[in-house]
Amino acid sequence: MTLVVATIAPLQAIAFVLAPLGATAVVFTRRPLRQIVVNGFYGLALGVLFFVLQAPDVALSMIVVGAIAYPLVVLSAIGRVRLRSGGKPKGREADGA
Amino acid sequence: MSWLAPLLVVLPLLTAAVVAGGDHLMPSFVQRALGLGCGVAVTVLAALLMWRVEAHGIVYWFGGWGPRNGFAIGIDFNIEPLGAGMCVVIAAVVTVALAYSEGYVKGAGRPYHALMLLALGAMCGFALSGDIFNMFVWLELASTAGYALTGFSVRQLGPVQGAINFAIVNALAGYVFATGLALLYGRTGTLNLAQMGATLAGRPSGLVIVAMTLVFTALLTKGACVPFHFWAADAYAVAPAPVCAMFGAVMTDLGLIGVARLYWLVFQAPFAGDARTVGDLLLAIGLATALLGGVMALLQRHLRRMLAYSVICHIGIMLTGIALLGSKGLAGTAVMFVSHAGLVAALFLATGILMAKYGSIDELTLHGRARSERLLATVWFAAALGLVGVPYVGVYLGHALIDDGAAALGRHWVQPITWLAGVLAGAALLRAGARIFFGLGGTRAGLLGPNIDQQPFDRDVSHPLLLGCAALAAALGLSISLLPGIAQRAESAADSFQNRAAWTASILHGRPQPTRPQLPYAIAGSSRETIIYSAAAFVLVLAVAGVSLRGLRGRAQRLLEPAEALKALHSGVAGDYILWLTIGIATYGSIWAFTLR
Amino acid sequence: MSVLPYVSAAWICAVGLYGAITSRNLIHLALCLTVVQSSTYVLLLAIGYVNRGGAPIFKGVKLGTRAVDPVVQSLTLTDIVVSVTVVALILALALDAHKDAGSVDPDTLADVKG
Amino acid sequence: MRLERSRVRAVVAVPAVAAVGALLVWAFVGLPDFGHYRGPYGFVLNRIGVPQRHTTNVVTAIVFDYRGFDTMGEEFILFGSVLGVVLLLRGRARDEAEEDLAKYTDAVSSDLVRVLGGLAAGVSLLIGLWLVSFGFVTPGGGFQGGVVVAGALLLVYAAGSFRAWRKVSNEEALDPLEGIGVGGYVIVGLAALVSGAPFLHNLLGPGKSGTLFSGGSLPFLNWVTALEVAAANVVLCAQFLEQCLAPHARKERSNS
Repeated sequence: MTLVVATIAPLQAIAFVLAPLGATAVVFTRRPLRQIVVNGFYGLALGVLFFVLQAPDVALSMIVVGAIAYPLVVLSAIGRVRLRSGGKPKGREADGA
Repeated sequence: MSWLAPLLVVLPLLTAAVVAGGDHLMPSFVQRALGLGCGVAVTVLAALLMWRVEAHGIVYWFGGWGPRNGFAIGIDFNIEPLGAGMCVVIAAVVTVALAYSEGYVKGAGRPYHALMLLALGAMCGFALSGDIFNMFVWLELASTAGYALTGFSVRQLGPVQGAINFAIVNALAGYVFATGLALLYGRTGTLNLAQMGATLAGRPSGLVIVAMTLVFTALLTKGACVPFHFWAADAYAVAPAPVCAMFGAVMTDLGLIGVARLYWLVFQAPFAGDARTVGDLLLAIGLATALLGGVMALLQRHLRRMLAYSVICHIGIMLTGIALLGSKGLAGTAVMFVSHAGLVAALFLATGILMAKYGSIDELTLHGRARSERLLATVWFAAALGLVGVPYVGVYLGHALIDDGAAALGRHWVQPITWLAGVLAGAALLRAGARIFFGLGGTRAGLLGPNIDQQPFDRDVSHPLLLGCAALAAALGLSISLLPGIAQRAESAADSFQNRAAWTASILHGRPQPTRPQLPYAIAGSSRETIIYSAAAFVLVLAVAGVSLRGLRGRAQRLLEPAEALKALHSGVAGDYILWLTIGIATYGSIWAFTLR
Repeated sequence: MSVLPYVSAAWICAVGLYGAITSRNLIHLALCLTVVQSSTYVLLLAIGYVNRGGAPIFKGVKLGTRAVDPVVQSLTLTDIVVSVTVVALILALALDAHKDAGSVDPDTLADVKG
Repeated sequence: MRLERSRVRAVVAVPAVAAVGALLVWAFVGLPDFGHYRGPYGFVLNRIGVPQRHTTNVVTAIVFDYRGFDTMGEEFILFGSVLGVVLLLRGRARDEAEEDLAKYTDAVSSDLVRVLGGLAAGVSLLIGLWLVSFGFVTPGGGFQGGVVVAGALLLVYAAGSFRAWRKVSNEEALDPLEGIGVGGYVIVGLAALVSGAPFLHNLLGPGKSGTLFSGGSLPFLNWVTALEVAAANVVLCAQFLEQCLAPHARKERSNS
């Protein structure tokens, strides 16, 4: 790989650093409820990244999916799991032990 | 007649849309009839298509977007006898499964039929497609339908767990495929397989090695090869019988045709000088898969898990046929695929009958309880012996062709291993049959572990229909080896399948495929080696079944420890399976990285 | 450095895989799978990017203007749909499992053994 | 024993994942440098897309025309997963949930919230429809617009009217809509086949570039996709929400 410095715009560089950081945060947030919030930010970071990569269509999809589809489905699932576990010790699994 | 090709995919998909969308508008029997009719129609259309391309293959461009100045801008189907033949088998198996469902899962309602049809269309699309991203789309559609079909009709934990492992591992395999595809696209700037091969010809690189590792790993995961096979037994153990029949008979084998098509259209080009290096790793994976499947089958008492491992065993043998990288081996795989599909479907359908009638599919629980089932016993033993490959029965012809391919390559040691693996799986099935239908052996067996039977579902079942479906599938599978002319046709089709130059010319430059001569309708003879191996396999399978029926005694009991360890590896934990997938990618990738450079 | 995009994609893939392997909660696992898949979006779009290229939308722009690769974008769109469907199905299965076993921990659920 | 196993897994995972990462990095070295992609597929389409198809958004031209067959498969993946979720979640607890939900009362009783929510729902519906209709001119299209339309319908729920939501997410209405969505795509393709052209051939002329009438069959495919995506998302969310709400409803009833 030839050394091509500064062919990558600063904005892109920031987005390319933010995305893996976001991914790491999503993975290591073990409590689903917090994870879905973090995942929302990760989706946003990806949306920005796709936008600076000149892919507005994809950015739009990513934001739409990350902001509407994932949170809704996951939140309902978490709600369901919590509710059924109630106050029993099993409840901690809903939050990710 | 090339317009037949899109219909194989589109017809089932449209029917699924109508069946599911019109749920509240039409009575249930109309929906079921539509599904069944669609299955029959696709079978007939696929057979017509296969007949049409017997003389020479054709290329179909969707949307009329043919290549411009030798560059592909659209999506194409490469239609040749092997892919079209696979579509015939897929459609036939799905049709039989749907007919069987009439007597088995009556109350399942519309999503069931619609999902079976989606799987049918997706599998046909995958078998014909000549575009890597299009293959990915069909693979994902087939899997999506599969996840739901596995998990449904489920009233207890086991099934859901099996479906979850199936979904997680296969979804990951899909992403692995997508990563490999992205690498190839970045390197070649095309998604068309033939174009990719043309661009990569003579230019191997680290990227191509890794991309090949990723796409093959993904396909071998869908095909349940070692060490990506773990999900298969969990999933098959829990799906309803007709769904299992579809999975075991055709869906698992999709991975194999994917490997074959990608190898001969794409990766043969950059690794032309190192073909054996690529092939040898696949050969090793194939043999390991076959042996592991055989051994694990012997260690099961749950009939569907046993059958799942028997499927894994034969997938390994078929991968071996492909890995020989010659037309004999590929032809053997194709012929074995056809007979295996019939036999395995019959066995899975038979377990459904046992489940419905006796409320269990556990070998020891059912001990001697099905003594009165003469017909079912006949189907069971015939299909099990067919899977071993007694001379001129069942998978015999496939074995014979693979033997020839191995001999032509000078690898005579491959033959006994493939036969032995088949013997182990067959012995397990014969042992189970002897216990269940004749009441032989004891009701306890230390080797097999505890009962993990599920609770039976209440269903009103129609036995003659179920038995008829199973018998039909078995008869088809048993008779393939005696079908006149099939060996010659499979070989000539395999020959043209592997002719990258001709395909590239006809895909990118519109040249017609070379016309193949008319072949005779004759029953192929087989080599002396094959006849000896086959006869020995027949004797050996009875011996192994007998020994395992009696149980191990004395010093032979030392064999139990490694068997237990092997079983413990199949833990049922999704994380373990993902880890195995990761280790597999790393191992195979590094082996190729060191040997192919 | 021009390697940053690819390193970024590799990292996302690796970290997602690690999370999926070590996950003790199916809901968490499903989101880890989407992280693994998001590495393919980043990879595809990074591959198709062209320096100083515009979006492949030619409204009010002269034809032949330098633009990034549109194919990777359409592939990514399909990929995103696939990932939504997989998450939905795995969560549905996880809910089923929870109904039966009161747990969404794959290690506790591992009841099917070979 | 169990705990130990998961710890072993976490330790073994590190080298395995690292090895896969190393393989990936090795592969990436063979890619063209970032920003120096050489094509040619995408660039060929960039050049011929607008003159041939008269859609100014080349991505949409690819999604619905050059690679329209892939998109058909993608629609069916979505369709299949919704069927699957319905099969899995509905099959089990249908009756129990039905009965409970029928008695579920609206949680939000403030009229202001309802009016605002309704307003927001209307605005997002318009945005969604706008995204769908201009998708082949500017960014957006059937998929993005469809999700936003579904989101708009979900706002009806968020605004507190569960009963109104139940009306919107009525499966007797949604199933046929979904069927028309995916089936319509196939039928547009079959129309070409019947007329003697290849499947999914763009039958209608390319139209005037940059307007709503550009792209021949593209608008049809775009709208059926939007229909399928919107209906699928509503069904999907409805299934999960009902899973979440049914026990709530039961609790509420036993409390009162």
